[in-house]
Amino acid sequence: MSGSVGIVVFPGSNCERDCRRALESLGAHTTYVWHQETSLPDVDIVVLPGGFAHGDYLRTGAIARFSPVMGAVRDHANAGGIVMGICNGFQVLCEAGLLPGALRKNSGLKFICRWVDLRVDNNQSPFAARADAGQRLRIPINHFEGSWYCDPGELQRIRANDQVVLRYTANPNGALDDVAGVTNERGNVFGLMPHPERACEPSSGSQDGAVILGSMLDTAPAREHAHL
Amino acid sequence: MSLASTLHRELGLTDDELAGIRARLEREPTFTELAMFSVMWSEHCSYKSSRLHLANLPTEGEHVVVGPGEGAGVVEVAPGVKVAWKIESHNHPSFVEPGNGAATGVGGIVRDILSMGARPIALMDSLRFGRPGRERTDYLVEGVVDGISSYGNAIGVPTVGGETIFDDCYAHNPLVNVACLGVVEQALQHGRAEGPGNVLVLIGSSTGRDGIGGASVLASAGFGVEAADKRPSVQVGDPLTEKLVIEACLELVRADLLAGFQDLGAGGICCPASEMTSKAGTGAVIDVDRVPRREPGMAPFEVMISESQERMLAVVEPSKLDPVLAVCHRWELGAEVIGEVTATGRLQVVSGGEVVADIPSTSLTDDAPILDRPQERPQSLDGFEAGTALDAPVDPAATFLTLLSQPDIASKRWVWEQYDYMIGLGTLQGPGADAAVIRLPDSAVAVAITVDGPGRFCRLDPYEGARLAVAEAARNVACTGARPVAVTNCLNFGSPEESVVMWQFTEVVRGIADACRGLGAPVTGGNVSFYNETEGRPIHPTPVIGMLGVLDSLQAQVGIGFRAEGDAILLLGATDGFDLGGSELAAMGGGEPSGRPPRLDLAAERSLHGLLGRASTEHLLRSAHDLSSGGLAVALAEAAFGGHLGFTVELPPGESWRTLFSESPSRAVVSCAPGRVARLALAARELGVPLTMLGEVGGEDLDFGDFAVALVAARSRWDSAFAESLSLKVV
Amino acid sequence: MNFGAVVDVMLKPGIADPQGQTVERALPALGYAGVEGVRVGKRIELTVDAGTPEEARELVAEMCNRFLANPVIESYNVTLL
Amino acid sequence: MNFGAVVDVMLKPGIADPQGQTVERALPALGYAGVEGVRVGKRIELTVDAGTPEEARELVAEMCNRFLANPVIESYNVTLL
Ligand SMILES: Nc1ncnc2c1ncn2[C@@H]1O[C@H](COP(=O)(O)OP(=O)(O)O)[C@@H](O)[C@H]1O
Ligand SMILES: [Mg+2]
Repeated sequence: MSGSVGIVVFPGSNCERDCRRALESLGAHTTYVWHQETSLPDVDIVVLPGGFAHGDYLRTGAIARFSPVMGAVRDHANAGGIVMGICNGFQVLCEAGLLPGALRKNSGLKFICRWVDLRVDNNQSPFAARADAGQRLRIPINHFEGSWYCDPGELQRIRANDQVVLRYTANPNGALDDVAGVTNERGNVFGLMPHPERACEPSSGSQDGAVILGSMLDTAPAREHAHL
Repeated sequence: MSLASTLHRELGLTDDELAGIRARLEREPTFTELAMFSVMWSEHCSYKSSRLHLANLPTEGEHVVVGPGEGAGVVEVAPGVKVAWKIESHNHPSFVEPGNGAATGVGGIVRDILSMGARPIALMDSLRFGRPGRERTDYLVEGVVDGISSYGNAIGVPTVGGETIFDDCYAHNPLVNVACLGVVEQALQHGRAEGPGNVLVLIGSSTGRDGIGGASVLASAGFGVEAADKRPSVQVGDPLTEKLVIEACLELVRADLLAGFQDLGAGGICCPASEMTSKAGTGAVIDVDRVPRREPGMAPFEVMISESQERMLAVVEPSKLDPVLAVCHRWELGAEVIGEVTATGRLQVVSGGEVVADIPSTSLTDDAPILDRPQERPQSLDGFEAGTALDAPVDPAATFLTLLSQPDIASKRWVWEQYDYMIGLGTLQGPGADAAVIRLPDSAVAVAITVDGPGRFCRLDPYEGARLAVAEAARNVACTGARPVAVTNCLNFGSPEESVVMWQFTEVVRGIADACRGLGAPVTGGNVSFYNETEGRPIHPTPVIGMLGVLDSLQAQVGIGFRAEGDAILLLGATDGFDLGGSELAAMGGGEPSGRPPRLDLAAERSLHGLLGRASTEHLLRSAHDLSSGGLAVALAEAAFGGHLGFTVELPPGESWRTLFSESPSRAVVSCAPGRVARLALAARELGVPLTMLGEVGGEDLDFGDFAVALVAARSRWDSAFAESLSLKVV
Repeated sequence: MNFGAVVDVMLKPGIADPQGQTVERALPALGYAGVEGVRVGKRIELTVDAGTPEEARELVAEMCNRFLANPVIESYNVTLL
Repeated sequence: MNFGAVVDVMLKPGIADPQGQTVERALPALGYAGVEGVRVGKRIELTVDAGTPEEARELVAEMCNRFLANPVIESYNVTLL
C-alpha cells in the first residue's frame, strides 16, 4: 500500500470512480468523502476529481467551494497535506483560493475531449517527481472551461517560484503561459486540467498519467491499511 | 354540448376515439381524463399506427432477458452479466430548440436504461440534418451537438460513437436519435405497480408547465416552419439533477428498496402510473396536490401530463419508505409520496379531496386504439429499378478527394471531440471505430455497439434498405471481433396518415424482421417516430439500427487502422461494380437519389461475420474495417488514416473505378501479417467468403495503382472538411 | 454615429431555469437567507454604427431576433446607452 | 422588505472575451457592418429581503464578492429595481 487517499465527491462529480480505479491500481487505498462532511477521514492525500460539481451552474466550482468539506480540505492544505484537483477539482481549488488564478471558457468556445502532449516543467514538485525534467507526457483533456488565467503580476511570482508543473506543448484552450497544471506557493496543492486517471492502463494507449498520480502517492508514508 | 365534444380535437383525439373513451368510462370524460387519454393515446405513447406491424419483428433469442415493452431491452452478454440497450428519438423538440431538445433526448433515454436497474455506461447519437453550410442548418448542428455534449458529459456517461448524415430531406426536420447502453448492477427492475398498499414515490425534479404536451404531442403531428409557436412544450435539461437521480436510484436498487420502478418521459406522471398498474393488474390513487411544483396555479391535468424532466416513479413498500426518502435526501434530491397502489384496477386522480379522474388503468394502455392504416406503394419507385447510369470519373484522384470531403464521409471529429467519450475508463474503441468497444465496469467482458441508418437506400427501396441497415450495423460490430446479438431500432418516418409512408413503414419493418432473423440478432426494443415532415414533405424512411455485439475475449478485439508496414491488405466479400444506386458517388452529383440499392445476400453476410469472428479469435487480423459509404476507396483511406500508414494496392482489371466506389454489402477490408495470410485464406475458403489480395501496407501514399495521393494531404482534407463546411458559429 | 447598446437575454417566464434554481438553493448554505427568484441570463454589450437612435435600436433588435437570443425560450431587452 | 436586484457580471477589461470576439467576427458575414466592442457576460436577477435599499445593495454586493462573480477575471455591477 502506498498511501491513503480521500476522494471528495460533490453532487455532480463524475470522475470519482475512475480516480479510485487508477489510484488503487497504483497501490493506494481510497475512500470517498461526501461534500457534506465537515472533517476528513484519516488520509494522507486529498483528491478533488473531475466532473460538474453542482452542475457547474453559475461558474465552475463557484458553489462547490462553499461545501462543508472544503473547510477540512483547506485545513489539510494549510497543514502541508497533499491536495490534487483534477479538471473540475482544479476549478474548485481556484475558486476556493487554494490555487492561484481562474479557469475561463476555452478560447474555441467548444468542449474539448482530446489527447494532448504536456511538458513537465518542474520535476522537483511532488506531483511530478517520477518524471525527468522536460519529459513529455501524453494525457487526455476533457473540459469546456480549462483556459487558466491569472493577473500578470501574479504570473511573474508563479513563474519565479516554479509553480507551473505542466505546460501544453500545443495550447488547446488559450490558457495563459500554456499552463496545464500549477501548484500553490508552498507546492503541496496542485491543480491540473488533464485527466491523469484516464492514462494509467495499457488499454488506454498511454500510461503517462501514472507518472503524475504515482509521484503524488510517493509522498505518502508507507503504511499498512486495515481493510475497510 | 359537453365540454369534451369541443375540446378533444384540440387535444389530438378523433371523434371515434372520444366515443371509445365514453364507452370505457360509461360517461362523459372529465377534463383531466380527456387530457390523460390524449397523451396516452397519442401516436407517440400508444404506437397506434405501428403496433400491428411491429408484432412481426423477431424478439426472442438465447441472450434476450427482456424484450420490447419495458423501459429497455435486456441482454445477457456473459453468464450473469446483463446489459440494457435502447434507442429513442427526440426529433421534433430538437428542431424547435436544438440544444435543449437534444439534451433532454439524452436525459430521456438514460432514464429508460436506469428504469431497468442498469447503470448507463455509454451513449451513441445518430444525427441527420440538411446539407451543411446554411445558417439554419448549421445552427441546428451546433445546437444539437452542444446539447448532447453539455448533458451527456455532465452526467458522466461517455458518448462513444454515432453517425452524422446530411441530406436536404432533413433540412426542416432533423433527426436526433440517441442510444444508451447500461449494465445491470444488482437486480433487474420492473415497471410494475404490485402490491396494493404500496406507496408511489416521485423522485427528482419538481413539476412545471414546461412540458405540457411536449414530446407526446409534438411528436404526434407534423408542423410548419413556424414551429417556434410550440414554445410551451420546450423543456430545459438539468443534467445535475439527472446525475443525482442516477446515483440515488442505483443506490435504492442496490439496497433492494424498490418494488417497482419506471421513468417519466412522454406523458408525464400519467404514463408510468397507468402502465405500471395495468401491467400488474392493480390500480392507484394519486393526489396531485402532493406533487412538488415549480409554478403556482397548475391544474390537476397539467400536473398529470407535464413532461418536466429528470423524474422517476418508484413503488415502495411502506416499511421501506423511510430508507428510500433518506437515500434521496442524502443525494439532495426531491422525493415525495404522491399516491398509493390499490386493488381497484383504476387510476384515480385526486385534488383538493375530490376525484378528478377515475379511469380503468388498462383503458389508457392496452385499450389504446390499434389502426391498420392504408398502404400504397408509390409509383415513383418504378423508375428506380433500372439502375444508375454513372460515367467513369474523368480524374479518379480528384473524385476520390472530393468524396473524402463530402459531409457524410469526412471525419466527424468536430462533433465527437465535443463529447466526453472516455469517462468510465471502459472505452476500448471510441469514435472513429466501426463500432465502439466498451469494457463493462470492473469486468473482463466487453461489448461492441453501433448505430446505422442508410436512409438513401430506404428511400429507393425500403425493404432492401432496411435489410442493408441491419446488415451494415451487424458488420460494423463483427469487424471489431464481436458477435452481433441484439438490435434496438428507431424508426423515423413521415405521417402515418399518408398511405405511401405507411407502405414504407411496413416494408422497413419487414426488412428488419427478415435481416434480424437471418443474422440471428433479435429485436429487444426500439422507438417509432412518425410525422417527420415539414409542409407535407416527408423525410426519407429512416430506420436507425442499434446493434449490440459481444466479444468473447478482450484480446480478440480488432480496430480499423492499419498497424504495420508490410502487412497484407485483403478484401473479404464480393464486389458488384454496378452497386452504385443510392451510393455516395451517385449522391455527389446532387439531386434526388436514384437507381436501385445493392442487393443483400444474407447468407453471404453471415459467412463474412463468421469469418471475421474466427479470424479475430485466432488473432489472424491486424485490422478490419467494413465497406459502406464510398466503398473500397473510402474504407482503405480510413484504415490508412486510422493507422497513419499508407498503402499500395492493385485493383482487379476492368473498370477499376467501379471496384473502388461500388457499395456492395457484405464486405470488409482487412490487414494481416504476411505469415498469417495462408491461414486466413483457408478459413475464407472453408466459410465460402471470397477473398482478394489487394496489396500491402506502407509508404506515405494512398496508392491505388491507377492513381495515388499523399496520405498527409488526403488525411487533412478528410479531417478538416466537415468543420470548414459549417458557417461561423455566433453565440 | 456610434451608439452603445446593452442587450439583456433572459429565459422566458415559465421556462425552467435549473441554473437559477441551483444558485438559489445554494444561497442559504452560504449564509444568505431570504433570497428568491434567482434567474441567470446573458448580458451583451456592443457598439453599433447607425444614423439615429431608432435605427440603432432596430438594428440591435434584429440581431437579437436572428441570433443573439433564441426566441423560442428567451426574451430580450435592448437598452441604448 | 423585498427588493428586486440585477447583477451584471462581465469579464474585466483587458481579459480576452472569445464569445464577444466570435460574435463580432461573425457579424459582417451576417450582414451587420459597424458593430464593435462586443462583450458577453451574465445577468442575474434576484429578490432579496432587507430592511433598507442600502442594506439590500450591500447584501447583494457581498454576495457578488464572495460568490456571484470571480474577482480574478470578472467585475460586477448591482442595480436595485
Ligand atoms: N454524431 C456522432 N457522434 C459520435 N461519433 C460519431 C458521430 N458521427 C460519426 N461518428 C463517428 O465517426 C465514425 C465514422 O462514422 P460513419 O461514417 O457513420 O461510420 P460507418 O460508416 O462505419 O457506420 C464512427 O466511428 C462514428 O462513431
Ligand atoms: Mg463502418
